[in-house]
Amino acid sequence: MAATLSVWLAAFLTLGVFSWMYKENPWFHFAENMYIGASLGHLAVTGFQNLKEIAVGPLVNENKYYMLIPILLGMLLFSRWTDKYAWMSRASMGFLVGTTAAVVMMGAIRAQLIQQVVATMMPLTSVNNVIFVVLTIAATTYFLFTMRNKSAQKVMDLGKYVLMVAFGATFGNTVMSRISLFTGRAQFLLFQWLKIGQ
Amino acid sequence: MGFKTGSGFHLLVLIAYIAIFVYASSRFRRTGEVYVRELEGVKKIEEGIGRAVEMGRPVHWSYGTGAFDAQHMAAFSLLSYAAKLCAQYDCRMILSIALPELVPMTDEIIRKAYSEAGKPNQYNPDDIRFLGGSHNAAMIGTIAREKVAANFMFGSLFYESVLGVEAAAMNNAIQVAGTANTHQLPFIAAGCDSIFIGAEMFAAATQIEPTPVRVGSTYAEDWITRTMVVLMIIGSLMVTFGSDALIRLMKL
Amino acid sequence: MQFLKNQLPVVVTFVAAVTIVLNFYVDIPGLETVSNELVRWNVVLAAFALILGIGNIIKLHLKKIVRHEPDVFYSYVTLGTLAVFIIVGVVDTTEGSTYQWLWDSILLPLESTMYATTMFFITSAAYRAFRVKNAYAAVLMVSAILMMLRVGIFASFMPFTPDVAAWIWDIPNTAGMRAVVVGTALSLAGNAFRIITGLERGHLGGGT
Amino acid sequence: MWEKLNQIDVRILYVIMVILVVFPLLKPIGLPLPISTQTKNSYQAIEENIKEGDLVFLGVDFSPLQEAELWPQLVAVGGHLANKGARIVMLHVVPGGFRYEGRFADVLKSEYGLEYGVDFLCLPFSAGREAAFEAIVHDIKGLYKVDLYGESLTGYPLWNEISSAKDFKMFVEIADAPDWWLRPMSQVPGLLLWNGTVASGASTMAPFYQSGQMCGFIVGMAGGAEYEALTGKTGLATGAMDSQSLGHALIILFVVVGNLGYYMTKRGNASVN
Repeated sequence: MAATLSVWLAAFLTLGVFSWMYKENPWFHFAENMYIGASLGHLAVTGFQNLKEIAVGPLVNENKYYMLIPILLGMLLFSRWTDKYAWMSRASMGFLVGTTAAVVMMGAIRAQLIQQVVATMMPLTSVNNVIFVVLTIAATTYFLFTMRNKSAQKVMDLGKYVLMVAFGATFGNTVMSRISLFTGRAQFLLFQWLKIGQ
Repeated sequence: MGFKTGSGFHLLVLIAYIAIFVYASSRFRRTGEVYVRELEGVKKIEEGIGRAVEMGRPVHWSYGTGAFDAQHMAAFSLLSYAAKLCAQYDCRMILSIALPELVPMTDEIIRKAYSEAGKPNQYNPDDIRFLGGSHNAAMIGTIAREKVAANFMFGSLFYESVLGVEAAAMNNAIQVAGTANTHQLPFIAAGCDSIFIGAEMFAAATQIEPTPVRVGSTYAEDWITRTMVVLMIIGSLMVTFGSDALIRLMKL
Repeated sequence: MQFLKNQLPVVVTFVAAVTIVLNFYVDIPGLETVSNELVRWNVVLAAFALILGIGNIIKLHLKKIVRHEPDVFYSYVTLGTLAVFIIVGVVDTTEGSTYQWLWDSILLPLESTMYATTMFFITSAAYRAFRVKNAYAAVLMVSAILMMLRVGIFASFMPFTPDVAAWIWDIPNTAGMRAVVVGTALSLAGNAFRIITGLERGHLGGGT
Repeated sequence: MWEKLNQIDVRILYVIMVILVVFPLLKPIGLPLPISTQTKNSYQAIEENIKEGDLVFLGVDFSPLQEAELWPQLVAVGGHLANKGARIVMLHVVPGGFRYEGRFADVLKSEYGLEYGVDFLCLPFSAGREAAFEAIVHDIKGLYKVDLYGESLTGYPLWNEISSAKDFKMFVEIADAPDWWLRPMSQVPGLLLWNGTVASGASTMAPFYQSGQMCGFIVGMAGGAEYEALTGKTGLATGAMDSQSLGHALIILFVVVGNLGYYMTKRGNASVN
């Protein structure tokens, strides 16, 4: 019984979301608000479990008292619910932003800059390699903002064309995954809900 | 105690960045002259808010659903620009937010924009909507119900880019979007009136409000990118003639 | 008092970030554990920020209920579902069978269907947005169509399409995408640098 | 006449699209499916590098959003690893991943007869994405205390044999454009990186495969269907490929129709004024 109720509720919500394609309507609005509640509920539960494992757990079981610091910093974030004391959350935001910035800065220079530039240093022995290096250089110059001279302008234009080819290719390549998403839902409605053809 | 391998050149890049940054920002403080290539997206944001005011309809803003990273920092500077315009022209801005970390920061920016425009009491926290995983459903629901006249999407965008663009296109709203996520650039390139591709989002902040800090960073980023282009050329030529000395140097 | 409000956040950002950056470059005994601990604290704070965000939503919908606003029914739906998920999630943990029933009947269909709507939006984008207004749009369209022609049905009677698509994918596409990655890498690093040194504090209420 | 072509109500296009995509699901046509060299190379990367008893990470980082494309990939690639006798440690940093990690654990027990705690392990959710992977690289034992089911990890022989991420041969990550996974994991010397992603995430990860940082890289439902064909077990992905062919044909038609309508009306207006 619970299984069929689950499939019917899932089908009701699935069709509710698809109904937006015709027009924004109460059925979609209901599915949307249930989605807001469900997704925030799941985030809260996983958030609590995470806190238990890596903050409260070590503090209580392995009495790592320094875990009090991140817990206190975390609680200070709740000061934002008030207007007068909102400033008290700034230290916690500073920590959150500082650690993220450090991890991103190190990763960006290593994996996204140095390793990518080194990978572009190819032997110009084959036509494809020559084309690849030329196109990468042209497209990279598109991201120069303070260059004034005219010849650079032409290279930047070529760069923009390269980017457009890349964006078009990604669009064409993404169509497949978007269709497969819909086929996934269609398979659910046809085979699990309406039980056709199986 | 020792130097970790593979981080030598990495440190060189950081030091070079800091050096050029200090030089360029102090030069700007002295001379005040700066050139940043015209980014038409900035004017389009103002045009979008102007249209929304004329039609008496709200404007919609989203950061996308991607994890918190530096793209959101660039989005913050564009948001404070757009929020100031909205505050000045009394245009309502509705924000859809998927990430919890962005709520306090967005709250701070909008609060500041309204107080700088001299209207602190018009700041309405209810329009800053934290939606978590349901961001996309709530976003297209809001765009359709509120009939937004302009739609702005900046940050780490995922599949919500095509949703936002097509949903707002039904209101034929003015749309400007920007992200560094390569997989979403095609959808905003095809559907938006104007876009910021990756680094352009960061350069836009310098064009909007050139402060010594921003001018310093844009020039530092530019000069190091030019060096990297030159290195690509030299490196390829050297490898063609059999020497990978430069590659080994960069992996030091 | 002034220190607590404006200077302390910047100091906290700087100290936390420099510890992690230093650990990347230099091997100092003990620094590795401190740096790892800070990275783990980031995860703890993210969980707290989560609860803050949920608080905002609850406040928003409670206000609607108290003020008897027109579509208050939807607020009951949101708060009701939120309560059910949290109570079952805490009592039964995410591995419990009741929670997995909630997941299969509510969250899974909503998330996957929402993503599936992209097929419709891509269809209208192909018809409406892909119009050749200028040379760039023409290149965008031709490149997209050449990629779409590699799929089974076309590959069977036009055998060259997979190779053309593979070439476009390996050479111009990878070159263009790599340029975006390289072009953005420095903006990401530069932005992070400005935050760490406190030069950029827009999010903390300071100016830049 | 051309104005009508230029102003078609998109909802008509939606109806045509649904009919053509759903039809083959009920009556498969069986259109041909070429296997790309990229998927072949990725298959070889596991076939040659993984021997009996090798430790392999299996990142199950997708949510219902990507289930249609990535679940078939997980089943095909995970099964291949199990057949090669690898010892698999599954983990996830995306909240939705726990469902699929649990479901695939049942598949490993039922279809491949692997013993939990000896042949494979399931680690729980950890937030922070890039920060979580940094923690795995530097101090995996510190980050994980309990497994997916809440049991203490020290009770399992497989967990006690592991001291750090360096003991692992390969990290297979099934996720949507996980550059946040690649940046930290590329620090572990000798760890082979293998990624299965959705078609829309392919362009983000393509540069990292082209530069050799990743030894394997399969993309979208097509990649899943091709990998199924290589392992000889046809599944969900193969069934839906006909819908793909018809869907693509229709989208190309709409691009042409959209441009035809736009171009003719513009020329029409140009000749009028």
